[in-house]
Amino acid sequence: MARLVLSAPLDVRLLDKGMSVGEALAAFNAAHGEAGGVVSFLGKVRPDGGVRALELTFYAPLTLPGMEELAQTAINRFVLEGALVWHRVGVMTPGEAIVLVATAARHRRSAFEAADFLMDHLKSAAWFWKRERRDDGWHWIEPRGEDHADLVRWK
Amino acid sequence: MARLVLSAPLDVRLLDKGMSVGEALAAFNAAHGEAGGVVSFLGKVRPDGGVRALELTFYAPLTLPGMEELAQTAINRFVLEGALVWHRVGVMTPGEAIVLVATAARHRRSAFEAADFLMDHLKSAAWFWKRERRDDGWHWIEPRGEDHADLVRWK
Amino acid sequence: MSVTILFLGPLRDLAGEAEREVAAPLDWDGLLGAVGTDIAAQLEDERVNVACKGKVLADKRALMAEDGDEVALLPPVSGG
Amino acid sequence: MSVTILFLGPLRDLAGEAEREVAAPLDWDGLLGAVGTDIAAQLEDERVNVACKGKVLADKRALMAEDGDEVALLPPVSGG
Repeated sequence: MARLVLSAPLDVRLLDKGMSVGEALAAFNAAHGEAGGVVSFLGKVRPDGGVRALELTFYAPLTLPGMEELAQTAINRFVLEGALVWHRVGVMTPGEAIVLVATAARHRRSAFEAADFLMDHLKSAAWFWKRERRDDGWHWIEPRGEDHADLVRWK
Repeated sequence: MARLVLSAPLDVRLLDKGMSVGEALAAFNAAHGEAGGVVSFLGKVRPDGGVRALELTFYAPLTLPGMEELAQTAINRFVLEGALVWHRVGVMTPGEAIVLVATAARHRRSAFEAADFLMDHLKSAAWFWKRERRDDGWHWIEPRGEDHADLVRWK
Repeated sequence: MSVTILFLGPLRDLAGEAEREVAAPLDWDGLLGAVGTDIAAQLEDERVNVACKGKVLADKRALMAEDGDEVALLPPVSGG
Repeated sequence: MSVTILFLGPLRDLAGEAEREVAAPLDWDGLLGAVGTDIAAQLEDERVNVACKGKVLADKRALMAEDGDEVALLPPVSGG
């Protein structure tokens, strides 16, 4: 297996197929050997509500640049040593990874807050459109009120 | 490499040598395929302040049972699908892992809060005693006021 | 002498196609006229953004697309 | 007919040893007398706990250790 090389301090990717989460986190950890704390969040497609598949569409000129700007904001705001922000696009099935975020900081509180901040923004302020396939076909997903409430915490 | 098998929903360990973090997180992720969100925290020995090594001592009849009770409390309080709580003891050098926590939940907020809760309690309410070796010898570490303030958040 | 209009997310279903070529230049009134009444109604929603040449417009009503430009219609995002 | 006293963390340095055998039975006054004045002073600190047979005593002053028991002196923890 070729060794995964991450760019530092920021590694931001849009992926059109599955990710190897353990390998990514091992590489991130190795890239930030001097950080006191490393936090990760992995979001996966949940099998409930009769969801058979999920599709994420994006707009190339905005989506990746927006993620890069978000990650840079997190690095500055939380004084991170590094951040990884990977997001799937395309069609995924239950159990598959949608998003992987990792943050490395001197102290654990900064790493926790930065990962939380990144996820809140990816969930409701990043350029993705989501639809789910259930037994009766595809349904577009509206942003949840809860997600907007999460976002307001960081203003 | 033998495949790492975790006990579910709780996997709590005291380790007297290094841990393979990527492998542990891949196994945890695989064990909780239906969880919507998985959060991890990895704490490592920082090389600053002239620290050459760190030693953690424990008291067998209390330390592991206390960690198991803490993890069970987190599972109940945050409605987790699973938790992993691994802690090193013995002598560690800068860059080595001290603690690895992972939480799996239906929603990301629960997983984040549970990992944060576990770390705050491991840092200041678990049966470990820590000393650091600097150029002038070993020094016992007193709990930091900041750690106690972190703990009060959960009362 | 054309502008490409891109329909993102649920607007794609409403448009029945992913993109449409229209005559350049294209301003706000031209856009409303080019996309049909259903999508024009959506565009009046403040939560629907418009990008031109890959940049989100601060004031979408000031749209002024020229030959070769791509205009993207961006409904509210629904997250990852 | 003995009780084992265990010194944890920094108390180990203060005691100069990891454990000490003393005569059973052992109550609170007996413990204070057995450990020397430096450690006895530490034991008066409310943040220092005492465990007997692997259980932390809710009231350490009610200690009553019998033959074969292990008494552990637990200074404030300093975390992982």
